[in-house]
Amino acid sequence: MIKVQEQDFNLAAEIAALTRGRTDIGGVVSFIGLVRDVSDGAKVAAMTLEHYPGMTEKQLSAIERDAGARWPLSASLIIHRYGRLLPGEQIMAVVTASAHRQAAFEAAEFLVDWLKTKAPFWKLESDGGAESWVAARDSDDEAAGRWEKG
Amino acid sequence: MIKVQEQDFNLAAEIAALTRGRTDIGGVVSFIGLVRDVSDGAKVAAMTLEHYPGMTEKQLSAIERDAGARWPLSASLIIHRYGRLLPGEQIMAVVTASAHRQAAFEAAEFLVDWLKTKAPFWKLESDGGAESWVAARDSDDEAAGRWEKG
Amino acid sequence: MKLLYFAWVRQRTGIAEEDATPPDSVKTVLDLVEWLRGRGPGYAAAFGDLKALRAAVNQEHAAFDAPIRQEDEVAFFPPVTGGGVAPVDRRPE
Amino acid sequence: MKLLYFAWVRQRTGIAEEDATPPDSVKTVLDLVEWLRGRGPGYAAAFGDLKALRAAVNQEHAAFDAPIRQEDEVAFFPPVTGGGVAPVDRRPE
Repeated sequence: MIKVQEQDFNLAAEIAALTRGRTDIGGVVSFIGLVRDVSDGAKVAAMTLEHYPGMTEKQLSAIERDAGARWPLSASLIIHRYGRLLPGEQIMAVVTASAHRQAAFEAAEFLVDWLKTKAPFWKLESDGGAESWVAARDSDDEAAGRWEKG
Repeated sequence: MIKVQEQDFNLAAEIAALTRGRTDIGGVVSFIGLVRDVSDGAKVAAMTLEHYPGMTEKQLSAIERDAGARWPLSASLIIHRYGRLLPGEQIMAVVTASAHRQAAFEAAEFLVDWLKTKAPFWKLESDGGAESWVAARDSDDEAAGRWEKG
Repeated sequence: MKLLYFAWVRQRTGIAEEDATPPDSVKTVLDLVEWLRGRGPGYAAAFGDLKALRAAVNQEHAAFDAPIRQEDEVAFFPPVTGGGVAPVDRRPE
Repeated sequence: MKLLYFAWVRQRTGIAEEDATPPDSVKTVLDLVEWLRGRGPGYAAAFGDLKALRAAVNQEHAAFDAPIRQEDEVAFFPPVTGGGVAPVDRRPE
């Protein structure tokens, strides 16, 4: 399931909805990305996430389908927020449920890595005065690259 | 932080308490273990988790300290329940928070692997009539073994 | 052709989206970039550095040699930075 | 010496814990196991198969050759099965 939204989310409620009535799920792995107050050494007072409506949903769905094809997942969820966010706030979450814990861990890490390099989101950071666009990191491309089939 | 308890827990509330007031945390990884209705092909109607009070807290604290020494964690939490549990219920959770997402993922997987081989818990499964103790799995020992220093 | 601009590409062109009718000689994303560069200083600044630019055709990531047609939706933006801020770090020893 | 039994070890001995005073010749966990075996059929069943048995001394996992003293807390139990039920599986290809 894919959710692209401006409002905050409650992880426990999302997991409960995802696993409700299911008794075949052994492990649920989640990742929450939070806004940090420092980015590459510079203070962050707030950030604004811009995205490409339409393409975002398409890309997140494709990434989720890909994870479901690679690992035996019982259920999965990607939530990504957009708009203005303050340090400490939740930006996004990935949830993967599986009968097998290692599959759930690997699929969650895969989804987080790919979100950072494929999902059409851009971060505008503000230090309280000046604003600047966050540049993509080579290390994120590398992290996503480790999942490419050789 | 370590919690050994009979009652259920709310993951979002636990994560919120762990990260409250913190703005240096980039990623929070969690794992929830749920009761499945099938174990090695046999139906599970309920399970009872027995533990060794005192040793449990000691072992969980030691494992958590070990994870904190290996990875740069901002915070961590292990919750483990005991008593009678039904399929679909939460058994335990591990939460790791870090400025770096890969550290959080690895530490969470490490903690789950070690909990299964070191924490003094024993599962008594009931199929509705007969009860049987769950045997340890070799694959769990192997999973924990991959974290041993060579 | 529907054109969309995001992040600093949008800030430099000064608009988020527009309908455009490039000449028939514009057959690829790169042709379109070169045509857009000639539309004024804001566009020249937005489309000056190909290495900093990414494109999507009909909401799929596309290379600069990807073919485009008049009915396509083409978007330009910087490399994406979604997925939470926690960076990847090196594995501990 | 405080002795604790868990899971099926407890079910076979019929008690969860007891205070015992083994003879001075009992110097290791294994000595204690052998002494306990002689205390009745329940104990013999509980302590019959060393491979299925694990021990802790003062709440730390201990090997069978670990030394023990009269003031120690010694526990016997099967291999642990905590941490949620999701098994490890092989990595996908």
